[in-house]
Amino acid sequence: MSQPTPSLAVELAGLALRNPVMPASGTFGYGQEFAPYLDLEKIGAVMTKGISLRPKAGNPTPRIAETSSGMLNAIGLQNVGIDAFIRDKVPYLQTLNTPVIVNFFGNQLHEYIEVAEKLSDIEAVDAVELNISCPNVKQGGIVFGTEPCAAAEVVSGVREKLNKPLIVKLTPNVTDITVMARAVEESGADVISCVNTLTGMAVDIEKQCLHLANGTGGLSGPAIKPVALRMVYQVVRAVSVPVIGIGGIMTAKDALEFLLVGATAVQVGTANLVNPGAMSEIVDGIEQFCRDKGIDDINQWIGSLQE
Amino acid sequence: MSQPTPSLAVELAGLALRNPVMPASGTFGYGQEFAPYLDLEKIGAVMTKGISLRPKAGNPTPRIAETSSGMLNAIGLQNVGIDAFIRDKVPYLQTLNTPVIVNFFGNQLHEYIEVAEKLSDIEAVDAVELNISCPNVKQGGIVFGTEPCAAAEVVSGVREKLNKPLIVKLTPNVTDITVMARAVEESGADVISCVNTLTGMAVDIEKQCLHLANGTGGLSGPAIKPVALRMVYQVVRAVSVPVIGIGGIMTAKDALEFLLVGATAVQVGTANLVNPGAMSEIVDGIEQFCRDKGIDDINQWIGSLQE
Amino acid sequence: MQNLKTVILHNREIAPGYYRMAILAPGYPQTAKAGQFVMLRVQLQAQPLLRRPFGIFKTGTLPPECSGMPPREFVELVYKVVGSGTELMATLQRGDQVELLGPLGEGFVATEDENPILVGGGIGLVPLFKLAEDLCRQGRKVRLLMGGRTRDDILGITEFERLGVETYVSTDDGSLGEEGLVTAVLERKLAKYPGAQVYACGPTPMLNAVHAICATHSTPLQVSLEALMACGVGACLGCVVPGKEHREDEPDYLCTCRQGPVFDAELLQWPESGGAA
Amino acid sequence: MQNLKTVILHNREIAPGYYRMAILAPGYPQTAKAGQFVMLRVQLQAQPLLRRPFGIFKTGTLPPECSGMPPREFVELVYKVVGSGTELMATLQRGDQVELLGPLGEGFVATEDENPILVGGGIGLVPLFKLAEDLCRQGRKVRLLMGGRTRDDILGITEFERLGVETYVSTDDGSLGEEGLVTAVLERKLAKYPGAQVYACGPTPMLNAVHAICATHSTPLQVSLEALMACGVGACLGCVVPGKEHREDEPDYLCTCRQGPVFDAELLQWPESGGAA
Ligand SMILES: Cc1cc2nc3c(=O)[nH]c(=O)nc-3n(C[C@H](O)[C@H](O)[C@H](O)COP(=O)(O)OP(=O)(O)OC[C@H]3O[C@@H](n4cnc5c(N)ncnc54)[C@H](O)[C@@H]3O)c2cc1C
Ligand SMILES: Cc1cc2nc3c(=O)[nH]c(=O)nc-3n(C[C@H](O)[C@H](O)[C@H](O)COP(=O)(O)OP(=O)(O)OC[C@H]3O[C@@H](n4cnc5c(N)ncnc54)[C@H](O)[C@@H]3O)c2cc1C
Ligand SMILES: Cc1cc2nc3c(=O)[nH]c(=O)nc-3n(C[C@H](O)[C@H](O)[C@H](O)COP(=O)(O)O)c2cc1C
Ligand SMILES: Cc1cc2nc3c(=O)[nH]c(=O)nc-3n(C[C@H](O)[C@H](O)[C@H](O)COP(=O)(O)O)c2cc1C
Ligand code: FES
Ligand code: FES
Repeated sequence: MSQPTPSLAVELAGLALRNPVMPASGTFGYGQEFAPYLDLEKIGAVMTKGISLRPKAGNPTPRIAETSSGMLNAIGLQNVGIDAFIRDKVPYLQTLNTPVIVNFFGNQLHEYIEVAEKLSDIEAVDAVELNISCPNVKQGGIVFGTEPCAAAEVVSGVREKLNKPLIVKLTPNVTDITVMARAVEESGADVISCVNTLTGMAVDIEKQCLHLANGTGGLSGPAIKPVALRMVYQVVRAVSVPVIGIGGIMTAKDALEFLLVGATAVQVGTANLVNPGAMSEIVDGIEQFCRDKGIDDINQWIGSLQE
Repeated sequence: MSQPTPSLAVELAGLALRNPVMPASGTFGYGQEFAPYLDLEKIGAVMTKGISLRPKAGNPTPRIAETSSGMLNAIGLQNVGIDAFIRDKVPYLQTLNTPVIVNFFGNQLHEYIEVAEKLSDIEAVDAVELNISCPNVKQGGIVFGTEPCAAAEVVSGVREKLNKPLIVKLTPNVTDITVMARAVEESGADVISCVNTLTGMAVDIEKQCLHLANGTGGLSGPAIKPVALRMVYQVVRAVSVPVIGIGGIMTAKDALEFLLVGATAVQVGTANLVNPGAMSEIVDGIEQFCRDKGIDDINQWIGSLQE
Repeated sequence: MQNLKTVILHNREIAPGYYRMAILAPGYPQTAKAGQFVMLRVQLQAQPLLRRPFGIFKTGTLPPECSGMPPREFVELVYKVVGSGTELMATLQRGDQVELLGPLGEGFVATEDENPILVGGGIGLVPLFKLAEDLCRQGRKVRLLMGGRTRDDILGITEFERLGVETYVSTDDGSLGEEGLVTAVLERKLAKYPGAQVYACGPTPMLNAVHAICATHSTPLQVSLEALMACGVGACLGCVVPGKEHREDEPDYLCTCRQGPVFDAELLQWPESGGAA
Repeated sequence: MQNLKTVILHNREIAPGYYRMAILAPGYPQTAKAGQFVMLRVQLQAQPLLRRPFGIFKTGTLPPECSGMPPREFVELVYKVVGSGTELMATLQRGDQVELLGPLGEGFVATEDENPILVGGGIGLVPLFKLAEDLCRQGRKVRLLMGGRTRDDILGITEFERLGVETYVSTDDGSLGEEGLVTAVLERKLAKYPGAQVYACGPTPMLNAVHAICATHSTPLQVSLEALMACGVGACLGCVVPGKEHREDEPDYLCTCRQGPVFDAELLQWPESGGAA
């Protein structure tokens, strides 16, 4: 009764992954932080914290609050900036035998483009993920990711300067995510990842104030899974590029749900914070599920939802 | 040390409520269902299931699914229709010494208006709540509540025919809820209630299908509280009409959070399904909190957030 | 019909994966009817959010724990572990707190028939016990057809027999009683007692088959249905089932939690007529 | 630094609202350093979602439970019930499962000073115990200034004294020791031992006051900070504190979980210089 090991390999716009499980940006540091808990060569890819042109201080503290089956974060995209990233973090990343994806963002179009240019030059970077859920400073703070034209402009600007697969990450805080998905696909996204966090708030009735110094924060974790799953389902059906599912994935079962509705890969965020070994358990769980169901290639499962 | 009973009375556009706690539509039947578990004269108002012009079958089953700290429902607005409502449900409602609010909806403008006219004639109805989170049949199924112009048209149409306070209930599935809030305020809403459910989905990896027969459903319960709280906070600051906070309120503490950010009243939804006595416990809890903090009028607490 | 914050009296595994739980429930012995159910809030925290519905297996009264205290009225449930809620239930112990809403819904209606036939599959045997008790007390000759996949699914056979019920067991794998479906036995019994009142509870395919047989024999049938429930009190409309006359434009949905869970089969749509019970 | 799925050895209330919990933790006696902490996953279900950070109180080894088994290494925590997570912890019993991540962070650095002064307020006494153990073992003369609102907040005084630590108690209400703030005692001690190494852990206002005194006396200070933490391993940046040189455009945030929780006071911004520790 010995069964062959099921193949979990998937492909994202030419990028071959040993399995569809990777971290979500901002919940995995720059990778090295997790090396004591997790074999970085067991996961499909490594994903970095979001990088910007200049170092960014982020928001004042408190930056996190727990909610029912979720958490709010208002880290504010604190990061070392692209130059320090190249100097201090890339040397470690290039030793890994796992694809490295760098998440990045800007507040203005030219910032996005400059970072993209710098990332193009780094061989150790296998793909990039563009976070368009940031306020557009030029357009008075509206979020790039909620405006199809602004999003398209950023995506095509970056696409032009970039020599690697481009993943564009969508925010769920929109009326119709398929509009955004089509806009970024048309302007050059090779892969779409969704979703980022839902904007939320927590208040403290004892201190009569908002929990987070920043006021609002991004909601992540199991609480958002139904919304994320719905959006991934919609986006998969709206575009023809591969989609990475994100939102509340804690277990192999959760990951299998996103794959079932058609995501080619998944990102694990909050779960890494709760359990640094989460992704390893998820990979094992997916493999076990495939064995139990007689699935010998995960691609048979992807998008196999009966409707 | 005997303290005077704190006053919990609030006012919503001329409608006096003995306290700020009322059910959310669709989780309280037509009121009578809860009479065995709850003194209907203990809560601020009674709110009915959404009524439409004609009887509505709703969606096929399964209609509900549990999620982490939440539930999805795809009841599909099943209801007896306005005529049966007037015939079968109003006689009971008019015996109550508690304000009655009727929630209603339509798929076309004229349906909304016809129901509003019929509701105007019923003395036992103290206010109405307009649910604009429904697909607009005429405009090819876009949701009234996500399009400021469509929403404004419905609201002003209804306002014209109505001789009672008009509450307009907003959907959270929009990019910027303040745009919708201003649109409905300008077109005649006396009160804004927010939020309705977030659109979500659940899948079953064993049966390889969607959990709900309808595919998508509305997410409610503690999971959505951070999003709801954020939107209520935003709407309170964007309009000058009173706001009713809704979303994930299970306990007095939750209700106090919404009041703190500026809601004049709250609606309790999913909690009623879990515990039919929930609203009674919430009223008691708010009263106890006021005693403990030396608040003698709940209006002192409303909107008293320190920023 | 009340919401009790109460405690567990005992909770133990009676067959692999099946548990029996007694909950302190003042008033239940007087009010609970055969076929009614309860909504159990398994723990007072957020997860799982919704209550779970369970048929009433038995009610009764225990002697007081200390002299001077009142006797303890209780309700008993029998449940199968299938998911997160029942898994959690299986970990509960004497003295643990739960919230109990009930008794809810409409139960079985004991008709005048002298030779009632009860048909139960797996966990569907649970609500038939109280019904058998009532019928036996009224001096009827009760036949119970018990079905299951394997012998582990045949619950409480001795208890039924102690009531004086004549039991007929069928299992899919033949590990207890006849090999095959409970419906084969039903055909034989109906041939012997034409027009007998049938009461059934079990998985949907079994109920469909039972209904088909009863319809052929023009014999009256009451069925107890399962549905996903959120509230249990008719408020959410999550648990509806299409009634006989149901059509899209003239909806005739019945609430399993309020108008059921036990229905006269005549009121429902059955597979042959286009819907599904 | 490991993630252990392990079990509780004991958990009991030691003062009103304060508990002491021992967890089976192979390796901790060898590796855990004074001032380090653990992230505890209180239950393996979804609520609460995040782990909770707790300072390491003690580590040790118990004799094997049955002969032939290895001895049992453990870590001990002392915690105060303040919210949902600690409430749940208080209900746990011997044998219950938890997940333990640690030992984490940078602990105290024992300096050469012969007359170290430890200052602890309330639950801030916890990480000082292991430090006192180390310092006593190295033959130092340790003075511990213990502060709290009331006598119930003065934890483990006999255990500290058994190590040979000289203790000085101050309570706000005078219910134990001196009435007043622990800082009054600190002033006196520093007058007597100028330049002594101070180690402090406690609420932020206390740390601010301790820092102000130490700065005036130009005496070295190590402080253990608290922060809201999500991951405990430097990944989320939720727990940062502004470093001495921190400015908006030239951020110098320090991670409490990785670069702390114990910091040399010199590395931090303190109220007088515009920030807050
Ligand atoms: C009126 C009524 C009486 C019932 N009586 C009994 C009884 O006496 N003993 C018993 O063991 N079970 C009974 N059930 C079924 C019981 O309610 C479910 O098994 C239970 O709710 C599952 O909870 P869970 O959290 O363990 O499973 P979940 O994790 O919620 O689900 C596991 C599986 O069980 C199914 N399920 C979940 N809830 C229900 C439900 N309400 N009805 C049917 N299937 C469901 C799901 O679709 C899923 O396939 C009854 C149901 C109803 C409606
Ligand atoms: C490095 C470190 C070591 C600690 N050591 C101990 C210890 O030895 N003993 C002990 O009792 N406590 C210790 N704490 C504090 C402990 O982590 C919190 O009391 C606990 O997380 C509260 O969890 P809760 O779910 O009960 O409270 P919650 O419901 O989460 O919150 C209740 C209150 O506690 C505050 N709080 C929550 N989390 C933290 C946190 N991480 N740090 C500070 N305040 C918090 C909240 O702001 C709120 O006011 C330590 C914290 C840190 C960062
Ligand atoms: C602490 C924290 C920091 C995050 N930082 C980033 C970031 O820098 N860039 C980004 O694109 N997303 C960021 N996210 C969003 C996650 O990548 C992910 O989209 C989101 O958390 C939903 O997934 P989850 O529910 O699995 O956590 C962050 C999330 C968390 C919790
Ligand atoms: C079962 C169910 C049915 C609902 N039906 C309606 C409805 O008919 N009309 C409406 O405006 N909202 C309806 N809602 C939305 C609720 O009124 C409320 O806005 C939402 O559930 C969020 O609140 P909660 O988290 O407290 O449940 C329904 C919600 C549930 C759970
Ligand atoms: S379960 Fe809510 S109506 Fe039946
Ligand atoms: S707690 Fe996550 S970085 Fe410190």
